Parts: sequence; structure tokens; C-alpha cells
Amino acid sequence: MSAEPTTPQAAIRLDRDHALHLLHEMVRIRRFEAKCAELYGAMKIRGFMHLYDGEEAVAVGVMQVLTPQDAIVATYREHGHALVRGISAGAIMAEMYGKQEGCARGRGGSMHLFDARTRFYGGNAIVGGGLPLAVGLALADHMQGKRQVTCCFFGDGAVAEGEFHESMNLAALWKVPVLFVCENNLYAMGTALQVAQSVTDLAHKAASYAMPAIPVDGMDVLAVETAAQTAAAAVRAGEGPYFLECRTYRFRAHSMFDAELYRSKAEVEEWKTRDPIATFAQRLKEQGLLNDADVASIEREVAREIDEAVAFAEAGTWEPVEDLMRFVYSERRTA
Amino acid sequence: MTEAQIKEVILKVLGRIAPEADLDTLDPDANVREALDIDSFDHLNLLIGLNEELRVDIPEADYGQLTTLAAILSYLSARVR
Amino acid sequence: MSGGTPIVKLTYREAVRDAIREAMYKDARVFLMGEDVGRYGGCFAVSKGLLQEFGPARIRDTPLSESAFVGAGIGAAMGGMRPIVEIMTVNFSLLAADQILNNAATMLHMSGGQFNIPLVIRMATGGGRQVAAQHSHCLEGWYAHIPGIKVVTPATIEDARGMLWTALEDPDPVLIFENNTLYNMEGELAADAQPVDINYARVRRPGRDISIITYSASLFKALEAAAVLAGDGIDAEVIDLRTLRPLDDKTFLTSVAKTHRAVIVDEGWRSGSIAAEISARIMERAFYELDCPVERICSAEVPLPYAKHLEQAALPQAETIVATVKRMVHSHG
Amino acid sequence: MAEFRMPSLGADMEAGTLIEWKVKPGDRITRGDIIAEVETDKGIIEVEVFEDGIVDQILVQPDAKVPVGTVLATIRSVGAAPMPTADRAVAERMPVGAEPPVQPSLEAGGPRIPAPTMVPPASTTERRLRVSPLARKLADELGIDVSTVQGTGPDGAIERADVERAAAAKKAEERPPAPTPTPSPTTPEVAPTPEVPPRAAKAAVPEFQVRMRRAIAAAMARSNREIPHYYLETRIDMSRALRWLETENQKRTIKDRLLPAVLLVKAVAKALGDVPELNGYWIDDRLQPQEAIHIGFAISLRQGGLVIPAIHHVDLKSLDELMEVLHDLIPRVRAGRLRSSELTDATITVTNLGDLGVEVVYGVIYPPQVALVGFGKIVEQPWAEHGMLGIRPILTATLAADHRATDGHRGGQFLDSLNRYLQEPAKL
Repeated sequence: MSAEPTTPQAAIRLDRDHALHLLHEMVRIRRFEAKCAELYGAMKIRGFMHLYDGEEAVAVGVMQVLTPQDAIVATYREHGHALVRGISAGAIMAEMYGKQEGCARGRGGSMHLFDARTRFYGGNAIVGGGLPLAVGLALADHMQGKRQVTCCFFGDGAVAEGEFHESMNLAALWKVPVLFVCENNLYAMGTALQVAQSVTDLAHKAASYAMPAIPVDGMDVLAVETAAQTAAAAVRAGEGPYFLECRTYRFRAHSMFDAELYRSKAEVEEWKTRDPIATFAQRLKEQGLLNDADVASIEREVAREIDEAVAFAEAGTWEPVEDLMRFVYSERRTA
Repeated sequence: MTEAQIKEVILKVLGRIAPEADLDTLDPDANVREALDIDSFDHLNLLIGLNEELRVDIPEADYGQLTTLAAILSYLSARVR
Repeated sequence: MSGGTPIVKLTYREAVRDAIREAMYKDARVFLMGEDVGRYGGCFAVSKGLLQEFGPARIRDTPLSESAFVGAGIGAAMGGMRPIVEIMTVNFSLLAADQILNNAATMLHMSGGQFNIPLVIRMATGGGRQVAAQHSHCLEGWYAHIPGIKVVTPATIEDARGMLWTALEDPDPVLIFENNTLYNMEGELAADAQPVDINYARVRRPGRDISIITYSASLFKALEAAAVLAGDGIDAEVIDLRTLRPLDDKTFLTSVAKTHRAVIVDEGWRSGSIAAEISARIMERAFYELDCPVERICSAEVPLPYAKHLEQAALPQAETIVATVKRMVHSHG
Repeated sequence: MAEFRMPSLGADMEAGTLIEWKVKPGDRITRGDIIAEVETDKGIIEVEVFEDGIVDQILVQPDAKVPVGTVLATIRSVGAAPMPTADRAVAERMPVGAEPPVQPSLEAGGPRIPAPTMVPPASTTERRLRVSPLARKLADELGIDVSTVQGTGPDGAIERADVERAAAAKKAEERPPAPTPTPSPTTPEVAPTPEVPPRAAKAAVPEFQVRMRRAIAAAMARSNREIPHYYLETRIDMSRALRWLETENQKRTIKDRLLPAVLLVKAVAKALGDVPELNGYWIDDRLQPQEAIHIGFAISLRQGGLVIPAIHHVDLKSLDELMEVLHDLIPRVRAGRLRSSELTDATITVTNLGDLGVEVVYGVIYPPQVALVGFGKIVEQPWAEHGMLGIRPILTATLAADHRATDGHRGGQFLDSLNRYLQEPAKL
């Protein structure tokens, strides 16, 4: 197993439409979250909020290879995943506002976005806690003979949890169709990987459970998409779980209330030179697939979508307090 | 039979059951059982007495209608030939 | 039992096994997973023979990974299956506490009603077998603290046989606690015994002088005590709670309104217990029916010791119940 | 003109200290630029701006701690003229967010709540009464002053039984003194007394009533003195019995209709067959069960007081025969024409106070009998059966029994039995 991230270039033939689509999706996430940060400061959004700036290539790259029947289990840093998966920006924004028009009726908030229509199973805010769920969802598909993939996103912090190791073992042992996507952004909140892990090559850990485990350049959307395509095909073919370690970096603080005492500005600046959006846009321009008018058009469209999302959330309504006790137990009485 | 005659029969039967009661002052809209302190047995005897005097059959289901003097009177007036 | 129905004699263990087997036949989505449920036949031999009958896809031995296989049960339930997850003992369930509390109990609510978890988790509970402080916990009451899950405690053969199917049909996670001292208990049951509700308490012995409120294995200690008390002219009513969440308080409040005295027998520890909850509800809602203070007979607040005499001294016993009730019903009755 | 405010960077952040400005008035800024540093409880955080424009005025200087929402600087759009300082109202420096900026902190000096004036403590020499909630409720209902009740519970606590004893004693005292008790006591008293005020202006209480009250007084005082009562009660679902009665009465003429009372009396007789210890006398320090079941049936008199004639051999009579007996007996009781055997033969007493709306009857035993069965009014109540809740006509039956003769267990069996018979009215 190589410790160096692979950047397979051959697999994807980049056409202009797909290239613009990937760029558009990454810009959507970046701008949407910038708006979230603003609205957080303005106290429209409360609670904990974690932003994905810098990591957009991972969600966008992986989501390209999933079908509507596949399932997604994500973490509390999941705005990007939810957006790309197809939950409307308005429903996500309304959720963060706590409005009942939100994708979890305002019961979840930023960390708990859910959507049955797109099989989006959260929004899981216990680090490592989503992995067993993904194994179970995949087990259900496996037992029912469905050729579906459960795609589970988690960070490098989860790798230190027992649930990570239990889930790797169980998934590999039972050969269930899970695509594990580790978003290694080098910090578990404020604890650097080398401070927390005896072995910092995370793909090695997964490989020890006898599953294919590949490190990927998580700042390169094409590299991610290519690797995900190979991985998803293997999973779908019934070969059991697959592990992608996407090496990436978050440009913003862990959460809104983070003074970033644990990393240097120089390090952040260094990584920013590898910004997945800027570098991808640059590459496309060099290849003649993108011009300034395309960029302006993308920005315009994204701005309109975000304005509409904010307006939708603003116009949303508060669930009546009389409904407080709903959804503790199911309202229909049979399973 | 006139209503006055029927009323007289009712008072006569009541008088047998509750001889100590002052029926002249009985409020026609007062609950008879409460006003005269008559129990379920007395009440049954009242109905038996009325049945015997007036030949009106009173099904048990109608007992609930016969609470006041006025109600008894109107019930019976509607049924006495 | 109605006349004509054949009666079978069986143990609590066999009743649970029959219930699992019936569920497996009735619903292809049902499967059992847990540690040693297959080849070993179950730590308490509950699932003995089921691997041969249903095969390894539906009787799944798991590694010792409570969090992973409980979480996988939650995921599988969301994915359309009806898993029965067996956790060897309640102590080990603490290794899966994250999945039970943070996921199973919360998912429906967090998702605004979109994802319910039709999952059944069975586990053995309770002391009395000299297995000391890490295998004797009685934490049903502690789980009953958590909204979003249901906690059922079958004591009788009928409930052991009949509660599982009802639990599987429930759209939400149900935890079934089987007291390990009950597995060998023998009893009679109609051969065609039907599923039973998991919502209501039952009066197991009507009485007039005092309400003994209990659940699970302590039920039999309470009934034994009631028989002794009857000899002394004290007529005790014994209530089997059956389900600790949602708690059927109507049944015990009605009983207390009749007897005017209540004692709660609970194998859990006293502080912050289900016994405390019951006592509080009686105080809140039947205060003016009480003719003496509510009392509680719980396990001593000590990690359960190994030595038999010490362990027995720590657990609620019939003699303690008799003595307590006599003290409470001292002057009349 | 846009405003740059102290942002809220966490739910628990109420205020921040401005540490440093990265910009000065006149600087061109773009959205996303870091323009200030703010110190919070978690450390120094760089604060970005969400506007494009030019810094117009700096309103908060470094080292100032301000609440979340406070305007820190104003930003004008490119091309707009700077705003003269004088125009700016001081009030604008205060947070003007759409939502309340922060919870006022306690240190900020909220209204001081004066210490409450203490109520002078009650005399500590007077010991607080220990009364069970049930006993206190019962005492209220029976008009008993709990401070006069002798408690027999732990540490002298007053319990239900203590209140009941006190209530019985009070009843006995309230009666006129009886210089010479009538040798043949007529009637036990049953709480509560149906004392009916005279309706017409009657000259004096008739002599027979005076005698009756004295007899009641003597019997009840003796009962209370000698008999250690215990009380049991049970709620009986009367739906089957009443349904049967209704069907039965539909077939009958008014004269032949049955009253619920005869079902009750008959069921008592049947239940006594199962628990014969309750049918008899306590004489010479021992229980003397009686073979014949003669039930004393309490009939209250409108003038006050009551008479309890015996219905002989209830167990051997049909419901129709019992109805006939009542038709014969009640007018004679009211007229004061009873046979002596009817006044002395009863082996147990039944009192049915349901006509008065009383729900539960705690009776006082008529010595030397050893038991009294009380029936209250049949009222509709919620009733759970087979896990279902329904509304049923419920009768509360009580047993007052002599603890020297029997104990609660036998008493319980009797009430159980009684209930069972009332569930099968056709067999009565």
C-alpha cells in the first residue's frame, strides 16, 4: 500500500460540462458556507457549526459516483455533502435557522441534516458513531440482495475511536457494501494527527482489516472522483468494503468558536495555495475548458441560489411548542 | 281524566309512601326523591301505586324522566286515557 | 387457559427461543445477531439449534464488538430489516451505550420523524449467580431513563414467549431485559400462545392491604412474600410492571388508591432508580390515598460481591419484603 | 452604510474584547478580509468582514470589551462620501440587532431582590401532628379534628383506622345520653346518619324515636368499645348485574320488578356460604358461626334513625321471594310494626346507602354480630380490563368485620366471592 496519495489521471475524460459541474458544486459549498458564517455571527444560526472550507473536493468528487439508491452517512461537518447529494439549499438553511421547513424540521440543526428522499442518514455528531450505522445499512442491502453502496464519510479523528476499528473489522468480515471515505484534514478538532496517532498513515490501518485502502489527494476533485469510481465499482460488484483516505485541509477554524491556537498561519497559508477550487479553476482555464464568463455565471447562479435559500429560511415558520413531544416515538404504531 | 285529577292521584300515592311529608309545599320542579327523601324502594312503590290507580305502564327505561312532580304529571297526562 | 387448548410445559429459555423461531418464520426480514448466538448456541443457550435451522445469514455470530453490531442493527433496521440483536449481558451493553443512547434513541427525533428504528435488543440482566461485580448489573431502570427507546422486562413464561413479536412489530427500538435467573424457570403455556402487549402492567395477585410493585425476577420474590403474608392475614396485591418505559402508572396508582400502601421491589440500586420514579409518581398523583410512607426494597448500593452470602444479602429477598410489609401494615388489616 | 458588529462566535459568547484593528478608516476592504482580532474566553479569534467597501469609522477602540452585536465600525460603499462624525447618534453605538443581543449578566447589576420577610416561626414547643395523607383527607370528610385523634401508627402517626375510630366515637357521643339502655337493642348506626330535619312544625320528637336513638346509642357505644373493627373494600363492576336486571325487568310488570338491592342481599348470602365465619356472633370470647343466614337489612327512617329488620334465610329465598319480603317489610318498618324475631335474629347486617349518593360506607358492627357489609351508590367510573379502559357502573362494597373473629384474609375472600356472584346475576 503506497503512503503517497495517488492522482490517477487516465480514468476520467474531462469534458467541459462535467468540469463546469464539478466547479459549480464546489463553489456552491464554499459560498453557501460563507453565508452560514455570516448568519452565525448575526445569530440567525446557533449551536455548533462546522465549516468545510478547503475540503469541498472530497464531497463533490465522491458524490459523482453514487446513485440515488445509494445511502450516505455523514458527520457533523456535512453541509457540503447534503448540498451535493441534492437536499435543497433552502431546506438546509431553514434547518440551521431551526425552522420547521428545515430538512429535519428544525430538530437537528447544522450537525444533524437528514433526508429520507435522498437516503441521507445524517448528520452524525458523535465522532465514529456513524460507522456502525453504515455497516448496518450495507448489511441490510446485502441481505436483501440489493446492489447498493452505503457511503460513509468521517474524519481522521474517528480513526482513533474503537467504533472505527470495530466497524472496519465487521464490514470486512461480512463483506458488506460500504465505501468508507476518511476526510483526513490532519486535525481532530485541535489535535494534530501526529499528536493522536502512532501510525499516521491511515490507509494502513484500514488495509490491516483486509480491505482495499487507497490514499487520495483530497484537494484534487478529479483524483477523488477517479478513486471513488474504482472503489464504488468494486463495492457494487460485491467485493466488500473499500477505504479511501482523502488527504485534505480545512481552511477555517474547527468551529465558529475556535481561536486556532494549535496550528500556524504559515501552515494554513501553505495549504491555501492548494485550494481545490482555485487550482481546479486554474487547471480548467489552462486546458481551455473555462473562461471568465463561465466563472461569473457560476457565481451569479450560486448567489441567486443562496439568496433564495436565505429567503426561504427567513420566511420559514417555527414549529409550535405544542409539538415538542413529537418524534420521540413513531406516530404510526407498526414498524 | 283531567290533569287536576291525575295530580290528585299522584299526591295521594305520595302521601301513602311519605305520610309525614307536607305535600302542599312540594315544589313541582323539585326532584321528588330528594325533596321527600324517598329511597329506591319507595320510588318503586310510587310507580306501583300510580300503575294501579291509573293503569299506565311505565317501562323501567322511562324511570329517568319521572324526577319531578311536574314531569310525572306531564308523563302521565300524555298516557292516561 | 381455555379448555381444549393443549398446554405445553417449557422453560423461560425455551419460551424465548420459540419466540425467536416463530418470528424468523413469520417475517423474512427478521434475523438474530450477537456474540456466540450461532455455533455456541447462545451464552445462555437461548438460540441453541437456531443456526442449524436458519443458517448463518440469519443467525449471525458477531465479533466482540458491541458498539459495531448494535450500531449495525440500527443501520439494518433503517435499511429495511428487523434485527434482533442479542447482547450477552447488560454490562456489555455499556460498550454499545453510544449506539443505544446517541443513535437508536435519538434518530427519529433528530431526523424530524424521518428515520425510525424498528430494532429489538435482547440482553440478560441481574444478579444472583455469583458472577460478581462485572456481570451482575441490573440496569433496566437506568435505561428506562432514556426517551426514544422502550424498556420491557418479561418475568413470566407467557411474556417471555409473547413480548418479542410485539417488540418486533413496534416501529421504535425496544430493549428486552431477560433476568438470567429466570432462564431455567419452568412453567405452562398454551401451545398456541399469542403475542402479548408491551404497554401495560398486570396485577399478578389481587389484594387489599398493600401494593407490592415490582418487575422481572423480583416478581416471584414478591409473590412468595405475599403468600407468607396471607398466612398472617395481610392481603398483598402484587403488580408486575412488565414495561419500564413507557411506564404504566395507571395500574399501580389505581392499586394504591385501593390499598393505600405501596412498597416497590426493584433489583436495581436505590438511588435514582425506577423505584424512585414510581415512588415519586405515587407521591405526585396518589398522595391523598397514602396511609403510610411509600417504601422501597432495592439492591444494596454496592458492586455485587462474589461470595454467595454477601451477594444474597445485597439483593432484595422475600423475607425482607415480608418484614417490610408487616411493619407497614402494623395496626390493622 | 453598513455596520460591522461584534460577532457571536458561539452560543456561550456574550461579549468580546477588541484587541486589534487590521484596518483603519479609509481602507478598502473586501468580503472575507480579516479586519479585526477579538479576544474571547477561548482565545483570540480573527474576525472577517462580510461586506465589500471602505472603512468609514472605527467606533470601538482596542482593549474595549463590548457585548455581542455592538457596532465596531461602519463601512461605506465604494464611491459614497464619508459620513460626518457629528451626525452619528451616540445611541447607535449600542447593539441594535433584530434579536436581543445578550442575556444581561448577573454582574451587570440586575434589580436587587430584597430578602423576604420571614414569617415568625410557629411555636416549636407544639409538636407537629403526624397524619397520613389519607387520614387527613378522611378526617376532613368526616368532620374530625385530627388534633383530637389518638394515633397508633409509627411514632404516634395518625392513620386511616385512627380517624375511623374517632369518627365512630364522635357519633356515639353526639347522641343523647341513655340513662337506661333498652334491653332489646334495635339498630346499629351506620355513618353517615341520615338526619332529616323536621319538615312541618312538629310538636315534639315522638317517644318511639327517643327510645330508638337510645338503643342505637347503646349498641354503637358497645360496638365501638368492644369490637376491634377492620375494614376492607372492593370495587365491583355492576355492568353484568344491571344489564341482566334491565332485561329481566323488561319482561315484568311494574309490580314484579326487581331492585338492585335484592341482588346485593342475595349475593351476600351466597358469599357467606363460602366464608361462614362472618355469619355469626362473638359471644363468650369466641366466634359462634350461625348456620342460618338472616340478613339484617338497614332501612333508614325519614324522621331520622334507622331500623334493621332481619330477612330470614336469605340463602334459601329466590329473588322474587326476597322482593316480596321487602314489599312486606318496609311499610311495616315505617309504620313501626315489626315482629320481635325480625329485630333480634339477624346474623349479619347489610346497609345500602346508595340512594343517598354516598359512594363508600364504613359501617359499625351491631354486636354481637361480627360483620357488616356496606354498599354505596353505583356510579359510572373508568375501569380497566384486559388492557382496555372503559366506563362501567361501579359499586363499592365494604366489609366491616370484627378482628377478634376473623382476619383480613378471610374478609378479602368474602368480598372476592361477593364480586364473583354479582358477575353471574342469573344464578342468584
